Amino acid sequence: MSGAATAPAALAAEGLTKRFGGFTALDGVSLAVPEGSITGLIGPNGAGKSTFFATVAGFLRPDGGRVWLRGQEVTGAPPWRLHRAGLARTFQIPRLFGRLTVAENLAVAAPDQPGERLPRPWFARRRIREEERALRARVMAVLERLNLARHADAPATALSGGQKKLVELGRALMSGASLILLDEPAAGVNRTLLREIAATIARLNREDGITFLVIEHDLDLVAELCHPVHCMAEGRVIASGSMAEVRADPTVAEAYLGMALEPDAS
Amino acid sequence: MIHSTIGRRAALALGAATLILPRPGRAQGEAVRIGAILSASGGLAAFVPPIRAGIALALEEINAAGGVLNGRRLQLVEADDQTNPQVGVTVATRLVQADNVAAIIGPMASGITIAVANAVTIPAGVPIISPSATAPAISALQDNDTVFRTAVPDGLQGQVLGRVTRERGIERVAVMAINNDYGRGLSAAFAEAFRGHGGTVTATQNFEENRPSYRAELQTLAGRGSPQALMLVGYPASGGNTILRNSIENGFFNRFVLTDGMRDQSVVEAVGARALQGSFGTAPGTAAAPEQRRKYEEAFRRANPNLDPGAAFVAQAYDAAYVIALAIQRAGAPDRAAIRGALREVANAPGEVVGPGEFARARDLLAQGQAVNYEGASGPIEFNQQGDAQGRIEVWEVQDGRITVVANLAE
Amino acid sequence: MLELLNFYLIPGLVLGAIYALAAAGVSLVYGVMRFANFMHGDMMTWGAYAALVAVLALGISPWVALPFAVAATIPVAWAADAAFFGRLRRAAPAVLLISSFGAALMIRAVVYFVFGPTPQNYGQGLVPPLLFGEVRIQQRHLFILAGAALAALALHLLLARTRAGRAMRAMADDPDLARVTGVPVAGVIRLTWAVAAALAAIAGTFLAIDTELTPMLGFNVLLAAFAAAILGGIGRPWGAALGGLLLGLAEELSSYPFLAGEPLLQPAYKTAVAFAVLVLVLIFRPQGLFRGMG
Amino acid sequence: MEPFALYFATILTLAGIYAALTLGLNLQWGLTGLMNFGPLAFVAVGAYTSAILTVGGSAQHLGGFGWPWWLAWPLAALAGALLALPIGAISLRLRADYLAIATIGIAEILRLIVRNEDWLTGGPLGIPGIPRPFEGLGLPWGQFAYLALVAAVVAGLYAMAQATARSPFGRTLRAIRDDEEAAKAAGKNPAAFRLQAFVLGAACMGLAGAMLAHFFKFMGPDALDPVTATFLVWVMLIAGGSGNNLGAILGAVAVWALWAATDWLAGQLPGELATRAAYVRLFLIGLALQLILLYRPQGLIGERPPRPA
Repeated sequence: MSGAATAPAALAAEGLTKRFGGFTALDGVSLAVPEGSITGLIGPNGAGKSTFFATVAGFLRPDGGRVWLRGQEVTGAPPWRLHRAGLARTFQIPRLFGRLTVAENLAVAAPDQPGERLPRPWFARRRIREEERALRARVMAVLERLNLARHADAPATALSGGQKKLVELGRALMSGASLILLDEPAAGVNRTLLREIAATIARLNREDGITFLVIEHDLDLVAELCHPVHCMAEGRVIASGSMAEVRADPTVAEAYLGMALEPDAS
Repeated sequence: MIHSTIGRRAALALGAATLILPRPGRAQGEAVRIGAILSASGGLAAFVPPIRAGIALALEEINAAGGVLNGRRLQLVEADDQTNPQVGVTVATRLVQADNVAAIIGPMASGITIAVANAVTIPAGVPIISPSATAPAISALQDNDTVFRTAVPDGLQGQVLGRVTRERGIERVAVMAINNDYGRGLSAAFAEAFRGHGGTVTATQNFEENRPSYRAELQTLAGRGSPQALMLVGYPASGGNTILRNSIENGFFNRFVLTDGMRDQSVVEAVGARALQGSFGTAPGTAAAPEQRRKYEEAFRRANPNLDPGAAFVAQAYDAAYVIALAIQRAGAPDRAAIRGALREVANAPGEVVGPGEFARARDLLAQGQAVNYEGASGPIEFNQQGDAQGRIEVWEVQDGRITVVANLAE
Repeated sequence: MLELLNFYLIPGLVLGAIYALAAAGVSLVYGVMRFANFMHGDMMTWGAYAALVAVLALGISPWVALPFAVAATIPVAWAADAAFFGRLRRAAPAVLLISSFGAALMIRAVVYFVFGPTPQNYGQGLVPPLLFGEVRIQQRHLFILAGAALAALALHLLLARTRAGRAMRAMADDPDLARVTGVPVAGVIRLTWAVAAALAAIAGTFLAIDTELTPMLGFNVLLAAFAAAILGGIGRPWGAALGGLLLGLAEELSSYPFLAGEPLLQPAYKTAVAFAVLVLVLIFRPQGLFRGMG
Repeated sequence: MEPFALYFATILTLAGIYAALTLGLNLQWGLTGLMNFGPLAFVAVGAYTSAILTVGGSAQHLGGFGWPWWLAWPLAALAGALLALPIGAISLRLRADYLAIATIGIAEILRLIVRNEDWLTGGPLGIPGIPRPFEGLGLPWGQFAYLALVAAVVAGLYAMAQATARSPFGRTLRAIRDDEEAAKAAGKNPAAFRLQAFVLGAACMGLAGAMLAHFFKFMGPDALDPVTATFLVWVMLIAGGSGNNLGAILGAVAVWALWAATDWLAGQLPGELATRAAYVRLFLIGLALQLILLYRPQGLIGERPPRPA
């Protein structure tokens, strides 16, 4: 995959295949996420986008194909290994830790916490308290950026749907990930918050150099944020390129046919 | 007195409050408390109703005769050990430390007796008399002379059963024993005696309680060494009846050598008189002189028309209550150490023989400074050095649908 | 070989048939209501004692008393659901499991209180086995096998052929979907309890006919029933029944002297067979052996 | 006065031993969501380990090492942990209720082993003569000293459990309990964390088993009763408030006091009624559990609402 001159892609998949019983959810998917990009992943419902996320991020074991993270092969690695290697993801429907506060939700995602290793919590309590203070500062900084600081000590269940999306993003940021997979960041989010989320993604990409792979149905948002864009249907990548190119592709239109051409009219 | 008792109960329920309440004074004439630890629930529960009735009968007779020590009544404080040694220790602690009993009847099971003795009653110096703990291991307890039993140890029963079985012309038996201290101990004693008299144990199986079927075990036993009879150690409730039914229905065995655990009329009713015709067994206990036994049985039937005075360990429990009462009388106070010291004096020869229902006479004899020798419903009750009753073993048969005692043997 | 048939296979089948009935009930409740019902064993006990009351009061045989057992057990299940499980429907399965354990203790306490701890029986006495050549089988064992087969057939017809049965299966497949597609949830749950209670009462009475009545009768076989239900893939009554048969056979055969006259496993460890099978299945095939067959 | 003080010492000692059990179960269930329905197994392993290491020689079972209790108890905890390791490694991926059934199965198998392997455990006869620490002090003080020892152990376990629950480790456990997939997305390996919590809880139970055996001075298969060694522990934790270590201790003390009080009240009833009382008590315990689940599912003290680290 890695050419001699160009830097390796942040994420690359080749021939990725995943079957559930008799159903083939991913049918040899090959695509690359260039380093530093915000890459879009579109396609009708059931195209296999979320399965692709889950398989790439180690939540599902692929039945075939390979995955590289910055030129390193990581096929079949468990999620926590990929997390340490700088890959984080969010879920289509936000999954928060319901009985933890917003701040704790973020704190959990910090990698390599010495206080997570027994028996240190019993003996090195002062050290851990200091580490926790530092962690709290980092958590608050991330919450500030996401405009959630005032909710830091609220239970996670008290937030709105859009805010939960932001907490998931915050969790990904806490991991220090340089590549974040976002699963429908705009779904079910109101107009104002949507602008805010889009702006945040763009800023994180610009200022912090974080690479994004974004599944999104809001094609206007994709057009605004993402380059390149891949379109999947029935477990395959059917088109790649700029949003304009992908939109112009007749196979894409065909794939979306019968799907009432996506709710980009909202 | 009632007030003081209620005060104590409330205090106990309130927890630590008791620590600051003054202990009520012991008025003259206050009841003397006797503890009983019975397995009212759990594996041995089926034995308990007649045993409790036996103890109650003894205490009623004694109280009706004017009680002990110048008119003090005996009051029974009962506890349920749930056939679990831990619970046994807990309730024994309660009896000894909260209810302040003078002596304890029970526990029933050997394992629980050992646990209770070691953890509670030996350190506290409380005398306990078990009517039914038959494991030989109890004799070996370092008990500071606090542990007694009116039950006859399994060693003796096993010896007698081994000899009797051989005398009845049986040369080869298969052994099936319940997998607990009782089953293991008694079957081992039997096997030793049986072999000693020239018999052969063809095979031995320990069985688990409450299985739906024992056919596989029985088939294994029946198939090896062509045994003439099945020696079964168990309880009716915990698989004994099922084993008999399985054996008879499938023709594995038609003759059974049984022990005290199965000496229960309910066995005959469950399995049928005809099928058990010719089967026999042993049991400790009714080695009593006939007139003592008769007095006890009549009194028991009057008080409990629906219960069997001959059921396992009932007479032993009755006798335990009697010797405790006599020892209290002899000791002159419900003092634990003094009771311990007096137990042998009232139970063993020499002395004027007294029996069931004769508490008033015994008390008068003691008042006159005479020695008494209690000969009870279960036997002469002579405690040896280890506190074991030197009992006799009865041999019983099923005759015309009734359990009938055919012989009374010593050693 | 005849020994194997007479004393291992036939008892194994009978035990397996009883396990199968018990496991089918456990599995059904699990499928529809999604929790491990620890009350099931004590419902078996309850049914067996209800049959005893009918036997003693009316002087009938325990086979004839089966309808009484069923009729007496269904209200208990309904009452427990109305008082406890129904109010915990949204709680975690663990909470329901604990609640069902509490209900089990309550039923057992009532049985102990009323009937005492002493074992009882239906007073059938001893019946010599029927002989078919060298094959010997107890009449009651034939009845139990036939009765279990009939009960299984009735369960199959109910689930496969009736609207109510299809609604139960729909609930088992996807409770949320069933709810939104207008399955009468409350009615299905009541029916499920009724069927489970009937299966429990029949299994309990059969077990008591083959052995004796004790207040621990049902609880003693509950874990085996769970093992069978999981073996068959929990939530699928047919798999559970098959699992029960297999488990009964495995338990009895485990002590067959396959190896030079020595039992394969000491009979003392026979009860462990069910648990060991259970643990192994949970570890290696938690979806059950018969996926896709149910 | 003295007998009552002694009786309370006994009740408190047992409550303390149960508190060690509920603390262990709280680590597994309250903090991690692991439904261990076989505390019995770990109690048994701890009890027998300590018993075998401390008793004198006997032909009936393994023994004769004559170790002091303070050497044997840590090994009892270790034995509980070692038993938990394979069980946890293979069965922690199961759903909560499957794990419950699997752990019951394992506990039952262990009970059969204890009953049948005489060379190791003495079989049905059990192991008598287990020394109780401080017994040499005589009756009132020896028993108070043992109570103090148990209380010290429970205090230590409580401090450990609190430190665990409040640390980042505990936070991650709670996160895994709330949503396993999300925990994976946050970079955690749920199986590794669960296994540690399971093993830690099992070690507490092993230690509780040792304290129990030395208190009763006896260990036998009949003492391993699922109702008292497993079910009662669950009732205590749920009544006290799972997820809260203080609640776990409070539940143990309150339920045990109630248990002892009902036993004592039953003993005051005349003859036949006393037997029945045992069943009434069984009924009431079942009912009390239902009422707690229905009306106070969080227990006496529930899990604290989240608070800043």
